Amino acid sequence: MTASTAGTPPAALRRGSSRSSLGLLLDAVYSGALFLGTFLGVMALGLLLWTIYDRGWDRLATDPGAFLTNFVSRFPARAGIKAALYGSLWLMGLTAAFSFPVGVGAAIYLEEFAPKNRLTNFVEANISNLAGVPSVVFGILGLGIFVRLMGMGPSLLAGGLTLAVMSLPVIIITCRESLRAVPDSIRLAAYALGATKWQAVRHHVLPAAMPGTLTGAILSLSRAVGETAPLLVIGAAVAIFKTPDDVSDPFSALPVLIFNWTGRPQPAFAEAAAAASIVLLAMLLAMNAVAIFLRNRYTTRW
Amino acid sequence: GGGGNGTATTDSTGAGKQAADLSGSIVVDGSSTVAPISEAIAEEFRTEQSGVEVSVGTAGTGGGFKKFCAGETDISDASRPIKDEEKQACAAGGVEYTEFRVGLDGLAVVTSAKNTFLECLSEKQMAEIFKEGGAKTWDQVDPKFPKEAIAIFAPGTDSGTYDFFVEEVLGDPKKPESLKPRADYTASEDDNTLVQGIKGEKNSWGYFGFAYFKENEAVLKDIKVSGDDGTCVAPSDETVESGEYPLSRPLFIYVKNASLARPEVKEFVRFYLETTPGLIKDVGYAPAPASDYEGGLAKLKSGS
Amino acid sequence: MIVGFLSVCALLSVLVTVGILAVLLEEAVHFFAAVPIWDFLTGTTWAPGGGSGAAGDYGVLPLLSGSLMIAAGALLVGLPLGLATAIYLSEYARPRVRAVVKPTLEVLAGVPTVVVGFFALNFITPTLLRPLFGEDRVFIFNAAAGAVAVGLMVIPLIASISEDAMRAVPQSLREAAFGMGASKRVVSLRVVVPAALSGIAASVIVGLSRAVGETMAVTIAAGNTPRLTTDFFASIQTLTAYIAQTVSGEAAAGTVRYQSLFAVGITLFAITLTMNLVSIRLVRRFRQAYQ
Amino acid sequence: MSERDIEAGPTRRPEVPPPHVATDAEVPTETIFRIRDLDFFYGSYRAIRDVHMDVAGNQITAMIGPSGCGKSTFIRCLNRMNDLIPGTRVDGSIDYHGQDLYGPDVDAIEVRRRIGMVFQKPNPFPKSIYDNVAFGPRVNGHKVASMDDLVEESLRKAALWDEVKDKIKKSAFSLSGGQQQRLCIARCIAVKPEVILMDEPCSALDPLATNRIEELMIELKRDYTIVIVTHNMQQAARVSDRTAFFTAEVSNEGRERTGVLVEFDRTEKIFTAPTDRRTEDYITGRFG
Amino acid sequence: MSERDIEAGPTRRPEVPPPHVATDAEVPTETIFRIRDLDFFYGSYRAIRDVHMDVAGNQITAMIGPSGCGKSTFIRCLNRMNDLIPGTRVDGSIDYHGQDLYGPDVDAIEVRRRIGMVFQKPNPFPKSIYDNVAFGPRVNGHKVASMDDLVEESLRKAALWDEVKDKIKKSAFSLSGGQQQRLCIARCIAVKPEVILMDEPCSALDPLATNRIEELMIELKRDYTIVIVTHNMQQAARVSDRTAFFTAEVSNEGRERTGVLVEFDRTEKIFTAPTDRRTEDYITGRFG
Ligand SMILES: Nc1ncnc2c1ncn2[C@@H]1O[C@H](COP(=O)(O)OP(=O)(O)OP(=O)(O)O)[C@@H](O)[C@H]1O
Ligand SMILES: Nc1ncnc2c1ncn2[C@@H]1O[C@H](COP(=O)(O)OP(=O)(O)OP(=O)(O)O)[C@@H](O)[C@H]1O
Ligand SMILES: [Mg+2]
Ligand SMILES: [Mg+2]
Repeated sequence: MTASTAGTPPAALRRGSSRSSLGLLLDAVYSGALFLGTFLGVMALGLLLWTIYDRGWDRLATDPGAFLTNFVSRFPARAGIKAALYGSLWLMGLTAAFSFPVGVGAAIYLEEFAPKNRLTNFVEANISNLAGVPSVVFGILGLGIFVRLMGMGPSLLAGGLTLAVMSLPVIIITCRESLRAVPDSIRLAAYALGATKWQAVRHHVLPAAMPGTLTGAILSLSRAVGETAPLLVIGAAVAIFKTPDDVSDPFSALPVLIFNWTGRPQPAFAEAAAAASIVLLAMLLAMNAVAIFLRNRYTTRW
Repeated sequence: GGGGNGTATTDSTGAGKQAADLSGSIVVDGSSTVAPISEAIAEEFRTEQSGVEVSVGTAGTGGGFKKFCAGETDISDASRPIKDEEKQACAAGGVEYTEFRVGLDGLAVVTSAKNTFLECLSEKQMAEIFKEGGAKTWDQVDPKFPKEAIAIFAPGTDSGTYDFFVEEVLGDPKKPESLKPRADYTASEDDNTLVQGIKGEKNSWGYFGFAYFKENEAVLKDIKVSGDDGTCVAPSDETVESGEYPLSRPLFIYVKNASLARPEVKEFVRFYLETTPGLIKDVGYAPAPASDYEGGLAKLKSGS
Repeated sequence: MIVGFLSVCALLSVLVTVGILAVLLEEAVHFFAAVPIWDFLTGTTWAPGGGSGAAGDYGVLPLLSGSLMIAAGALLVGLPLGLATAIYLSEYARPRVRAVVKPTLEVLAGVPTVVVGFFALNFITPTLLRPLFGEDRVFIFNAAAGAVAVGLMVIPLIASISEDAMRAVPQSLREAAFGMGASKRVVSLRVVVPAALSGIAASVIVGLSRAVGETMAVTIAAGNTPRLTTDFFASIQTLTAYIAQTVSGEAAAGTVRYQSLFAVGITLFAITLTMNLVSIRLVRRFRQAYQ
Repeated sequence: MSERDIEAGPTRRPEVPPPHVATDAEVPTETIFRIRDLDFFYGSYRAIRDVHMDVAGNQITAMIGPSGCGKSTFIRCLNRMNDLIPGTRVDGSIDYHGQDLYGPDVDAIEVRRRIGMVFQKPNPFPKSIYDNVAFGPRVNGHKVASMDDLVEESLRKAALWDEVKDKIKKSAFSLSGGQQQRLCIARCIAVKPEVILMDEPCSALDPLATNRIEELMIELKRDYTIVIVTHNMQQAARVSDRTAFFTAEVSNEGRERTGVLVEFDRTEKIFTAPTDRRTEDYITGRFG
Repeated sequence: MSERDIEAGPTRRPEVPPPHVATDAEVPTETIFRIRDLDFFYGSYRAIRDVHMDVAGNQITAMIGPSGCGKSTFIRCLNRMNDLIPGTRVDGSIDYHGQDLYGPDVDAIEVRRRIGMVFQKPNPFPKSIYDNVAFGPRVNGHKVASMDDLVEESLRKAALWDEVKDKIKKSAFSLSGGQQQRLCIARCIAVKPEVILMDEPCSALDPLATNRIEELMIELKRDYTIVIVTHNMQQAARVSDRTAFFTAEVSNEGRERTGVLVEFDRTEKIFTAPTDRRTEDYITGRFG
């Protein structure tokens, strides 16, 4: 006797014994397309990395010590990135220190505390909108507000704040989305134990939302660190022969230098720019490594 | 023209004294074209005055003047003379300044190395190419040329090179009888980008800094330029420096008089004027006539 | 107390907007005093006079079309590739693969945009577009190359943010579908993607915003020719490229030419705002909450 | 709270006898919850209606009734858990120790600290077993001599300690269904609330574990007040002092189902001599 | 699959009698699942060990045993649901209709189409009630005359139709716990698999609903094979033809708890004359 009067004799569990061949084809096409899509993206981006490597590696490898510790020079062979490297490291730290807490704070407020009304909707639209404001405009803002109005001058602090403001929208958006994705049952469980809203967020919701938040931080800080235009506008130096001691000092930054070097007539400067790009990417990778490590730690599957 | 020399009085440190004990910081910002010169000077200045910190930014000539006239910078790099609007802004900001000419940037008129027919163009012909509603195909410029579309690559309207070229070839835009420049061409602020464009199109035509041509001679072809007298001149270090080549524009620095009163700034400017002729070729420009530097040094003396 | 701090954070983002609007409007009003707003919005030629103060035509449509072309093209490249990557990483890839690919993509989000621009100019146009569509057809600077370049920059954003959203979908939902004999395709498309829609939409908004706001790469790869066209192989100029060009250029403060950049900035602001309002509406309609 | 017009509203009320509800006079202990005319709305849908009940202290009160009749909804009203569902509304009054639970100056957080809850669906935090239990005492600022001891004690009481003692730092998600349920019980008792609300705390438990939890409840009622929802009639009979029977009243041509309290009395009485016909039907034979 | 060395491994096996497992000879119907030497590992932790069992067609097979003994783990092996948990491993063999379920060319999706499952924790999709039920038939490409009819029929069978017929387009999350559980049952039977695995399908149900589901099971077994996990001994006794008793064996000084199959026989036999002492202990009086 058969197990199922309704259907097929219980034979093959092989692929396709009950699924339509169209469905199987679709499955195959779909997974193939996904793989191909991923592969294409990674390939293109890999190629991009390779062109940088190809152009810049020799320059970097011939005398990495000098390249990293020399200041700029009119002779491409002698030029180094010291001031820009320090400047970028400072900027990275400052930007992260400002934008991450503020961004996460804003996201928590909007998602967990703010009443859901027109005003919040407006603020939400407004934040997504800021994500689309070109970086130059943030530069104009930074120049107007931080450099001039608040009298910071073209200092690291002004640069860091400008980049932080620029990074905020993406951090807020991704953090909000991640908070939203945390199942309500977690909040309920915490409330039922007498937790305040803040405690529930702080102990459970936020940690659960951390992976997405960190992704946002990685993406937006990467962008900030690689950004040229706003720094040029607020007055970052291309040539400076001193590393900053504190946040009120003038500064240079790697992308500014890269931009400047790619604009020079001598091809050797273009190579130096590529070498500086490699350093910049290595720096980013190091920064991201921290965030990625944290992200992996926080990752939970429900 | 200069905004009148300052009234600052001599400082006790003593001008002209080559002491290695100066300190302070000097903020230079402005044209990205001039920045390499300032950068080179700053690089050399360090060996003499290690206590003075110089920073060079590239906010653009316009952006540089905006800061300069707001009193935020000591020296403004400029690839064109200061404009009336900017003079007003400086006056409003209470900033008096002195102008110094520091070099010459030749403009090369070029086409792709693949091009076979372009050798020499007169300024008139170039006006024909670059004016509003100008030639679409090469045969409209010269009947001897083939009937091929002209692909124009030139600096964007917001660059000093463009301004200079337009004024030189089409006439002062403020005068009503001057020709209007065309807008339907490919523009870039980045001369390397223009190089890429011109080298790739065989019927291309464009102009940009001479230094970029020198570095890309293999893929580009320079076009000689004939002025009013009809002689074709090719751009070269010599013809630019001597003034024989008609398309070269002056580069400037503007120094705030109040800053000039500070010994380290004064020393820096003096150093700038004395050293530039020797190293300006390293960064791809030609020195200005010697009289410019001498005049500058004289201004500096009288000012203090 | 904490809530106070948090709300200040949120307030800050509003202040930033106010600040931006303030700095833009301050100069834009002068511009619109000189150029009638109607001419600005409907004019089909953008030919600002040079820095020398010549009068010019300020019709923003060519720039607008340039921006829209780049944004649309970038999304055409970035959205499918980004989403495919996200689904692949979240639902198909082995943990090891994911652990490598995701961070790699994220580093690429930080490649200086100048570099990406030159990549498009020196690689995408000559070795991809020209052989494919013909040397004569494809101008050396072209919107397509710019769009592809920006599309590449958008991939990490869409892929990474969407992937996080998909992974946040409770496993029990996947189990429910698998338990009914659904294939991975069905589970990912019919269960995971709908449940993660809100996050995916956010990633698209971020990506699109980036595409509209991107400057350097476009400036380099797509040329700087303000032109009202639909030809992807022609050189164009975007709103952002114009802003970038002007802000660090020669134009003297106080000239119409200089003020025009703020008018363009406001325009861009208005466009992205509309775009966002619409997309938030859409997302809200389709959002699925899970417990 | 407000005087509501009982006959108002679009619902056609079927002819049913009024619920038999034991009055305070019959209850020897202090009244902890005094519930009057309680209605609860999900949006425009009235999930429960007119509940009138007094929950006595140091007793176990059981709620029984068919699925979907509003037991969970009701029990969640008792610690204002429903506040968190948008678009819901409470009508009528619940006094807790004589104080209006929904009064304007009442802090819902404080309410939930005093009135703990175990949910119907186990919902452990995505953290270690230890952290799940320790969370409550931590956020409530309890001074505990040793958190480890408290965690162990709570897990022991919930009959889970033996099974998890070697993987206390492992994720709570790696527990079986019944283990998660007991974890949630442990988590709740670790904060030592005054009242414990349990929504089907033994649904995923085997008889042995169920027995241990029942013993726990009986032990706890010396110090606490317990309200449980259960589908297990025997369980209600075994552990509870008083039992409330809810059912869903169908009206408006089957379009509206509203939970009502049919009968509330001493458990013994409910199970031996129910006053209401419907209670008797539910209790007796027919359904296993 | 592979010949495993029974005595290998670090676990010291306590001295227990070998499980009493009814042989095929006693079973009248066809064997659907033939399980041999089944071990299951979560990482390095062995959750069940050495299960040997034959599940007969057109019968209801019940699994009982204390919480955490591996019932869910076991039942999830039967349709390869555990494949989805990373780091898990199956040892031994499960044949389904004589075909190795874990064989190299077996498609897990195909397996799950034929062997449906109702999970222990209700897990509705964040969609409407209707879409929850229609999901399976849709994605399985079933040609149905009328989806509406199929949905209604499935919901009726799961004893949910009356309660939800007016809010069929509402979110499944607005259902009560027990309603969600029945929805998951309806969702499963809508795809008409050959075998239905149910992990405590009635845990959140009242006696009435439980009764209806049990009737459903008995009705279904004419066409299908059913395996259920239940904590409710009466339920196992009422509906199942054969019952398997699992328990957790504690070894290595209480450090390792491994699920083992103690006894598997006709339900009547298990409940009246169990062979194993542990079965008897579990079945009899002491616990509820
Ligand atoms: N994902 C997992 N990772 C590690 N261990 C697990 C996992 N899931 C279950 N376990 C463990 O495996 C053992 C058996 O779990 P299982 O869920 O099969 O129990 P069960 O018999 O279904 O119990 P219950 O009746 O409580 O549902 C338990 O000790 C549990 O802690
Ligand atoms: N969030 C909600 N939105 C709308 N209706 C809801 C919601 N939660 C529950 N309901 C409805 O309210 C009624 C009562 O639900 P409740 O969860 O209180 O039932 P219950 O008695 O706990 O049932 P069970 O025994 O199945 O858990 C049900 O008809 C249910 O469909
Ligand atoms: Mg309930
Ligand atoms: Mg289980």
